[in-house]
Amino acid sequence: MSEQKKNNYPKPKLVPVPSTNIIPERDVDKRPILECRHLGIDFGGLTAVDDFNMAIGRTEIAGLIGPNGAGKTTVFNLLTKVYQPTRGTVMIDGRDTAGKNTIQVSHMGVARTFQNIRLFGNLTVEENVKVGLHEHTKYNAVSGILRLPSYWKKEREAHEKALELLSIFDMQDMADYQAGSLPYGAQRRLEIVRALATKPSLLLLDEPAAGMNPSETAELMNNIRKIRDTFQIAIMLIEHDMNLVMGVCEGICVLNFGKIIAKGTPDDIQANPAVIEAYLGKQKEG
Amino acid sequence: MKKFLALLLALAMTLALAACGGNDSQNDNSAPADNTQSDAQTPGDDAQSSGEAVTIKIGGIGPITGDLAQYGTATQWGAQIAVDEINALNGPVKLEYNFQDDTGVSDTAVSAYNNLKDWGANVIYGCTTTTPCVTVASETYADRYFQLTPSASSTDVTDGKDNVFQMCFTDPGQGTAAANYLKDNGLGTKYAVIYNNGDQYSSGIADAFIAKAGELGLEIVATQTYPEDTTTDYTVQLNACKDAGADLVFLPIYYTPASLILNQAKQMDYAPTFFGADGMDGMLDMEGFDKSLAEGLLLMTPFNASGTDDRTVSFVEKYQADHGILPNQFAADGYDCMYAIYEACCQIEGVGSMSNEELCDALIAVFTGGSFSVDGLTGSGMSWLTNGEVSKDPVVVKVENGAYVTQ
Amino acid sequence: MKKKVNKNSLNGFINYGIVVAAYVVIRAMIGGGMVSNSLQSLLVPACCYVVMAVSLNLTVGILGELSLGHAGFMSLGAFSGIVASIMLQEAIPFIPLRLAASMAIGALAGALGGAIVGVPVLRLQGDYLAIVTLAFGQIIKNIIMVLYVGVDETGIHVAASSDRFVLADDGVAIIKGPMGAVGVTKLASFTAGFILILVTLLVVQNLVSSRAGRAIMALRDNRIAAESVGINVTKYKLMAFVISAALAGAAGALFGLNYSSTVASKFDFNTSILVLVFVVLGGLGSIRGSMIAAALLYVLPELLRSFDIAEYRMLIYAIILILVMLVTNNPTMKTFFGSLLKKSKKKKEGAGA
Amino acid sequence: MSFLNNVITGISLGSIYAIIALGYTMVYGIAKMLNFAHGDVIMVGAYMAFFAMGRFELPAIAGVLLAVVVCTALGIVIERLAYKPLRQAPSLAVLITAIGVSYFLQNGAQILWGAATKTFTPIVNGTLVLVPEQLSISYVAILSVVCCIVVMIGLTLFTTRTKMGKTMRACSEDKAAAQLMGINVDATISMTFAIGSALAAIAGVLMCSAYPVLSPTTGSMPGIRAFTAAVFGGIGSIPGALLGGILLGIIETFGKAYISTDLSDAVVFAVLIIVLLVKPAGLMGKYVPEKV
Repeated sequence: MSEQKKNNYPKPKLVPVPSTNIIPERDVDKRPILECRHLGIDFGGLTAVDDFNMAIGRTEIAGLIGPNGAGKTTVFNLLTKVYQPTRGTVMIDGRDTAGKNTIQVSHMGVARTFQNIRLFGNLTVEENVKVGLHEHTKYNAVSGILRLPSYWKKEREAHEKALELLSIFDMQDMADYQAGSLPYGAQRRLEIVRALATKPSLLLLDEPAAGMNPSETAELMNNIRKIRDTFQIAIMLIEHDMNLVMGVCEGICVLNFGKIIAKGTPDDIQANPAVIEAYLGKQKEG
Repeated sequence: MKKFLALLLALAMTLALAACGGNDSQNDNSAPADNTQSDAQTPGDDAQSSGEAVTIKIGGIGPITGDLAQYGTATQWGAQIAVDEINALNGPVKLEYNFQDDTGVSDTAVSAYNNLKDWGANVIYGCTTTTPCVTVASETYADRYFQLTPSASSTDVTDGKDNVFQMCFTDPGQGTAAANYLKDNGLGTKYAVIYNNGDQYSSGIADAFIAKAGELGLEIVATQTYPEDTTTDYTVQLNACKDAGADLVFLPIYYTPASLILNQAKQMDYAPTFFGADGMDGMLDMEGFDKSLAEGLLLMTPFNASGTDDRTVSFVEKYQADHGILPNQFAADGYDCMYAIYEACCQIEGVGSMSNEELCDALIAVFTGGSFSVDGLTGSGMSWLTNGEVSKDPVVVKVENGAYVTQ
Repeated sequence: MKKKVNKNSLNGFINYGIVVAAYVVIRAMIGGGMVSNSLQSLLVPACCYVVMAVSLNLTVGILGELSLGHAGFMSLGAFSGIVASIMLQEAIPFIPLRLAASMAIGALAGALGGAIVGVPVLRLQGDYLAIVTLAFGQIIKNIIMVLYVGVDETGIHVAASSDRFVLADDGVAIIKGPMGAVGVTKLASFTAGFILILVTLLVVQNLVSSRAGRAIMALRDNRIAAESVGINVTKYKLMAFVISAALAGAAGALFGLNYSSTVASKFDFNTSILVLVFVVLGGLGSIRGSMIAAALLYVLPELLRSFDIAEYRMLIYAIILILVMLVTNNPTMKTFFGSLLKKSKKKKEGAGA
Repeated sequence: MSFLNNVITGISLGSIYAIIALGYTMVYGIAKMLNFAHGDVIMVGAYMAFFAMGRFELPAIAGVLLAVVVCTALGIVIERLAYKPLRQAPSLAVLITAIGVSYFLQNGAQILWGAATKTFTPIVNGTLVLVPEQLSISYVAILSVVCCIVVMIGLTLFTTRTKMGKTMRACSEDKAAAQLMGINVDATISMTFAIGSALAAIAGVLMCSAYPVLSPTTGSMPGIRAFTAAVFGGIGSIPGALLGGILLGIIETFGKAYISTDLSDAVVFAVLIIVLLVKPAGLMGKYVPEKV
């Protein structure tokens, strides 16, 4: 597989890479789950993201931070192919995603949550999770309509799996509630469960702690770690809550005006003058 | 959601109850809404016992709302005048008249028909338009009701149904008559046809005309169609006729689209002779119509509202007094229908004690008996063939100085 | 704040129960001679419209795409069903079976139409999609209007104009262009309508509570999120469209076989709108609502006949339509009528006690 | 020559579609609702002009004025009674209400004014002969094309230059934000309906001058065609409505002339579908992807 892939690469031309990619030591023997090279997108004349390079290890929790409008969500949209990149490549588990769409990328193992929550509001909590399980509880529509044995078997599996996943956030009791009527925090958690149901190898969380109080945030931090440990997956998150980012992330990438201005461990980032300037500068403007 | 359904249910139930009540009051001499006995119902049995006039219930069907409402209301109102006149005669038979809306659509027409059955109708008058009439005719055939339509002219209406009769010419009959008339009178050299191919009436006449013209050796240089009567632009069709050099354009269509065609022909300086069928009647009475557009127009119509005979004059006066507009051929056909039914019923012995089925057979026997003929507004000495077709002389009129002149 | 939804299959069983109960009651009433002719003649078309409404609800309520051409599928079903019923006259002499086969062929024709219109659906959204469905309905109507279909010993003949339409002497013309289908043997019955409703309920309800149905509803609620969890938008949109169209086709076949003649212009924009009105009044996504609204509203104009208001009939219908929309959708009026309803309920309870 | 004739016919027909579509697109663009009753407001406008000019023999300008005044009032009343209470309701509820209003106007008109078709007196008569016997163009067609262009320019200037127009655009972009900026959204939408209905009156007079028949259902089919034209051009786009209308007229005419008069409807709608497949937001509409 990997050999075949190698043959497809054009003859290497060596170019300078502006930043070094860092991943946790424990993952270094394995192929990174995500690798972005020179990723960039223009909207009309405006360059929203440019020369974005990043690698994430297979079990890493990575953070993407930056002032408002820095292009963080755009990066997520590029990774999940909501937008097709203008330049650069995104490799998921060593496989190029060029020409793929959101659905295919999802099948490759990328799942995400959204900054402005996007649940299936009219469905129940359990159904939301079951939609996430779509690719993993397969039976065809005819057996669904005719209620053939495969329907009952797979539906039971899906039901059990959904409750199991919901129990991560202790939400199994809410299974029959309408998703749109849940309180805000529960909706955010449900979105994470739904994403996990797709059995991702990379989970992208867009401001998971937005609107949560400190105790909820602390719980979320534990849960993020728990998810990584249980499922052995990589997590990348966008967050404004610095306590959460510094507390949970192993590698952090700082974005400003669509470009990476710093990369490193939480300690590196906190000491980085460029980062401080970007944040303070923003505060001045605001 | 639940509240809405509750409301709707309540509304429907109120209406249903009220509906039953309405039926009762209209229909006090028969069991309310009792379908099982409707066949055994006899016309005016209460009258029978007291030795007075027999009442025949006539159930009319036609579009009185929607696109075709103008035709339906004409047949409704025309018949109403006749009913009033007949009842004022104090003859042996009186008519009770109920007209139901079919919006020009088959399934609604069937509902209307069944509603009339519930009302206790003895004879069905209608439908105004062909499409619903074909459907209703097969219902009346199965149920054995006598049906007389004022204006549904397709042969499909009467085809294979001995109980259905027409007051108007059949479509093929008109098409053939038109071709014959043109040939006999040497009108035109190159012919064109513009017709509505989405309409049974129009394409029925056009097909027969084209076939007959072929037989007679009339040269048809252009055949143009349009899909529905709501079409507003006919310039392309007219251009095609003009480019083909047609000097006589046959328009087997209703008067509303025809008025547009005349208008647009004038705008493009195209002035052939226009020749229309009976659906064209009514054009001159359209409010605001510029009669000069129709100057020289020939059309086949059985009815001339500017006729001077007493009956026509009195009919036109009454119609205008009631509705403010001149009656057209549809209204006149409706009027004649009532008289045809009345006169046929008068000839039947013991009409008051007959079931609908017996009445139907008796009426068929009278209509096809050979000696029965009716004088009406749309013809004198009208009689019927066994296939339900009317036999009366086609009259061709020409518009001169804004009025019909019989040719 | 939190709303618990009772999404178990009980809901679906209640719907079956309503249909069966309605059927039994109406049958009993007919047996007892309590149903007028006009109401009886409405039973089959009402069944057809119930199926139309439930199937349109699959597109509009469950998939969440506005369709203004649902009557087009009904038309396809009606005419192919009629043709099939005549072609199968000798092969299947048993009438119920022939009717079922004709309806199945109507459903197939509808499904085919659904697939054809479904392809543009994949690229378009909202009102642009609505106009494509409208356009499709018009195209179907226009094409059937000029179509001539007949059978003779050499097989089936199809032509686009009367002069090219030649049949052998023993041939039967089935569809004659603008005249539509004339001389159709009426095969439809109330029982067939009842069974079709049950089948429709089975298909739609089971679909909704299965994997595919969840995917369809997920698309409606949030397309982007559905894509992000790997739901194949194309496949499920198409699936919903095709199933909806197939059911409409079956309903069309039943409708066509209920009258001795049928014309293409019957299945026009107004019919599509009529069905849409049923769906919206019954509540988007509510299958029971669609059923009840379709049955009641189809009968309503006919009930209005009984009053001596012939020319006001459609005007009253329009006013009822507007008022119902206002009452069910305007917050102030909703609470007002809600309280009225409650009051009357209390009164009734009081009276009962 | 027949080609040129067809072009002229197409443009004349298209200009009528266009002027109706302009009103349609105006209301859609701002109120974001498909006003299916628009065609019936046109019908009412035409009846008003008919009564003024035909029955009371007032000059054409008085007829047009009466039509505009009555339709504007009617538009405001309809909006106030039927649409305003549904401002927060789902768009389909409003759509059904609009259909109810459409039925109401049609049947109301029939009861008030009768079902019989009336012949409209055109506000201008005659044709301009370009090539004698072969090529001519009616003054009504010229007038409606001119009206379309004037209305289009007027509406464009109104929405871009005036304060009222800018508030309308603000409401169309984001009602909630406009409200926060102190714009009276309700009043703005009412105003939009008033303008849309006034345009409908003008469209009614022009349409019935070009095709002088008038019945209670006169407005419904052109209403659907105009809706098609508006979508064709990109709904909400003012120049798009003009372009869409004219193109629709030309396609319809060419379809009739060169393909088949039988299938003209099918041709028009097939072209529409193809255009939408290539340009999913219509010819001049902007495709706005949903923000993630």
